[in-house]
Amino acid sequence: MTGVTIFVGILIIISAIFAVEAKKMLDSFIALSLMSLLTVFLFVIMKAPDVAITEAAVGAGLATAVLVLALNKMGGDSQ
Amino acid sequence: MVYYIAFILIGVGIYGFLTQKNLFKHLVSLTIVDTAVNIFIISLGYIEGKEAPIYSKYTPIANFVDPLPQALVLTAIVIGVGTLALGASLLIKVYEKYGTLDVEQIATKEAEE
Amino acid sequence: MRRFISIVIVFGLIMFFINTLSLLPKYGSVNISKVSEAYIDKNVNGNGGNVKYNESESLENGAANVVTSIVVDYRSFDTLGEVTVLFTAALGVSLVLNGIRRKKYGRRPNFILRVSVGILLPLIILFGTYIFIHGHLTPGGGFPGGTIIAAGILLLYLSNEEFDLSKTPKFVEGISGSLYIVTGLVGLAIAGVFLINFLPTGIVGDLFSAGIVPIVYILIGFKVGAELSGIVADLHREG
Amino acid sequence: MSALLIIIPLLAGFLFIPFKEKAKYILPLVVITTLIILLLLSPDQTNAMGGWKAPFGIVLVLDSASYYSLLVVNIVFLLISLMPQIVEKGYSVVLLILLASTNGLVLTGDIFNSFVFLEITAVAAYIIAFSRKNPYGAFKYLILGGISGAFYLLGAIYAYIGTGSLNFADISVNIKEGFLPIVALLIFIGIGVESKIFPLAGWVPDVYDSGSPLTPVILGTGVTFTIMYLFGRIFITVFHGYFLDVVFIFGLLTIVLGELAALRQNKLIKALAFSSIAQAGLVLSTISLGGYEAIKFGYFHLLNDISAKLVLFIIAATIAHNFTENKIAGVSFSIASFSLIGFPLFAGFRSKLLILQLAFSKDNYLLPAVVLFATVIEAAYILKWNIKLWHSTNTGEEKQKISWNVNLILLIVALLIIFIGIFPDLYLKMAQNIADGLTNYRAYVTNVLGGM
Repeated sequence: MTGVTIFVGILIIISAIFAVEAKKMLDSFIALSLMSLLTVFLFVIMKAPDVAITEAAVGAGLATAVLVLALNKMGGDSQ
Repeated sequence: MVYYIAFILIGVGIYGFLTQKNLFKHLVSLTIVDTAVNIFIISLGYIEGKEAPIYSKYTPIANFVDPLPQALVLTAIVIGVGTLALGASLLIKVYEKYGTLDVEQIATKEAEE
Repeated sequence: MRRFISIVIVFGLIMFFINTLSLLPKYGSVNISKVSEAYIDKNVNGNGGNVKYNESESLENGAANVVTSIVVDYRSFDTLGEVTVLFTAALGVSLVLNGIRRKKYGRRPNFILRVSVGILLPLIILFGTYIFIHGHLTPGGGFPGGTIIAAGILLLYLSNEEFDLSKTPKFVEGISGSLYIVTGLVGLAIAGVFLINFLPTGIVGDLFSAGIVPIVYILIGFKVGAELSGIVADLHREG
Repeated sequence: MSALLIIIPLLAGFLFIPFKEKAKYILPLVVITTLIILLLLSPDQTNAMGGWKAPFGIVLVLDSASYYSLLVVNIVFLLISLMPQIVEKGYSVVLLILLASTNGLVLTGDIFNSFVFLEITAVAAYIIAFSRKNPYGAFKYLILGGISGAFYLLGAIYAYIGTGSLNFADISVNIKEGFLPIVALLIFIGIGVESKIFPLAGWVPDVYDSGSPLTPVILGTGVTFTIMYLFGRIFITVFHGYFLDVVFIFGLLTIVLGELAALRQNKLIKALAFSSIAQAGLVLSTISLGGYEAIKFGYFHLLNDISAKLVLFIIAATIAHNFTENKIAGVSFSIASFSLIGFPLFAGFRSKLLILQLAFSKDNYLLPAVVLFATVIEAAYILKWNIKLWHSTNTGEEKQKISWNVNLILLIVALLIIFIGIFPDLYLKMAQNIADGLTNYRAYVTNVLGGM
């Protein structure tokens, strides 16, 4: 299990770095969503199903939706 | 192990906050820091070989990881999304007022006023 | 230059945290704290211990999901605060975005989206409801359940440009939030303690068990669903 | 029963959310109700929420410190609720929530619960910071507050690992060796943003200059007091004065930099915002001198500061054009500003004098030097602003009138400042009670955990 944990962890860090450094906002949000999804996986490995399901619904789903809606209101990725 | 992941993620979040000029990225960094803290807290409750803290057919008697950190993280996640939504709506207003989300451009516009 | 200084700061921060590792227990071999021990054995008031699924009866807390029993019973006051954070945030979103008019989309929503939402929406709502009704037995509960319902509402917004909830979320969240507090106040009236679990707790694992826990979690589900739907609705106006 | 102080405003907030415009009528009633309940309660009681006893559940602790802090905070809210003109449309519900959360923050005896209330306070504060179209300041505040909140949470979780519980009393007794410095540092960063300490106070001037008088008034008085109470509760009652040396240094830096920045401002409200930072630094560094007297005088000065700031911020945000047309407000402003400098006969003089005497008696010359330096700078810009405002001939285009009830309240507070300057006993008694409650570790622990 440790191998999987490390692999997921590295993926999380990579997607976080991508979310921070991405040039386009939408890419950044997608990377953030990906990070959340991978975190869900990590939570499942660590035997926290309650947290995992909440993170999946809230962190990966709704948070991204909120960000994208806000971005849409500013006229997309133009800036 | 997971500790290191959480610490590096906190670092990535703070780094993004310090270097990025787009305000949206600040919000993204904040979310990353929140997630990192959540991972850290959950990892502090994990015990190898034990099960998820739910009494069920498969675990009829207690053989559980620490449930309290999980309860705390549940709270923290919801607080995080509340802050995120409020931040996003503030950003819409920032964009409406200044026409940009770049920190430096906003600073020059502020100075002009 | 800025980048370099930031890297130095971040590096220092990470080093600080890594230094604290010597104090922390090794990953995977944490000791369960005395508080969690009591929560798991449902033994805070000293008459629990050795809980067994489908057998133990009338414990101080009857929720099979220990995390739920902490969130909605042992540390219910935190959850009230947490719901309030979300409530305040939703209120803030509506205050901040106040005055933005709703604009119509330039083009009509996709046909596939419209049709599939009609099929999916009842399922999504049903799933969300299932999750928060079974919060005390299975993983999940009011927060994810409410969020799933809010996601359904978001789909409705995306598929139907005429759709508007207007003030419904505000009423639902106001009423469910008040009922949460009223549940607590009933405990205050009966036993003199706010938020006390005053109903019989039943057998661990039954649907009708755990006293006020499922009731409160359903209220939280409605409240969270309404709050997040409110946030989505406010953010979606104008489009 | 102390839970009612949190529940009633919260319930009112929930009920009035669909009609948030109407909530302004209920706000004064709710605040008066909480004040009456508070006066009916007797100090020295703990309430276990849900009936779960101390280290397991959440307890609300009402001792002399929290009792008098609640009194101060609720009176501040009462004064603000009696001035509905300064509350923006629809913001009364936010104030109700803020009242609930500040009361909760003062009452709670649990570190994670205090994090939750801190977040409610913070979210309400972000909204208030936005008040009149000030999104950028509010956003900056939100990001800083969010990150510091994460640090607070980390501190709480380290305390949990080091103690096995989240209860303040339990942490103060049972924390394992080595955890204290980490927890203290993380918590200090965690409340650094709200308590306006030096490297984390950058948001203050942007936020206070929101254009609405509500923002600086509520954040600079009620919320500041609550956070300072929380600081005392954690660093004095829980950590027994550990880490205060570091806070002292940061406090001094905050004073110096805050005053220097205030001098350079050409906008009154920004100058006052920096002055507010500096005063927070002074309070923190006084408390950090250590010992009962220091804590007492620190809170005494805090009380003086928030009384003065209440008057100054309202006037600065509404009629800061000239005083010749608003003589009563002008007089109140001058009184409050003289108190801020520490002019003899005004309240601020009393507290600064006591602080200086105390520092000398402890052979600490650093604090007096900094305080005197700060006072000179403060006098310079306060006098400059007084002269400017009394002699300004520029009537300006926007003539804002100040209504009679605001004027009356400002005058009452100003008279109170003079009264305290002559008979300081009223405030000193309060500060003494707060210091009593904070320093009486043993009573706190037995109160919460029962006989140990």
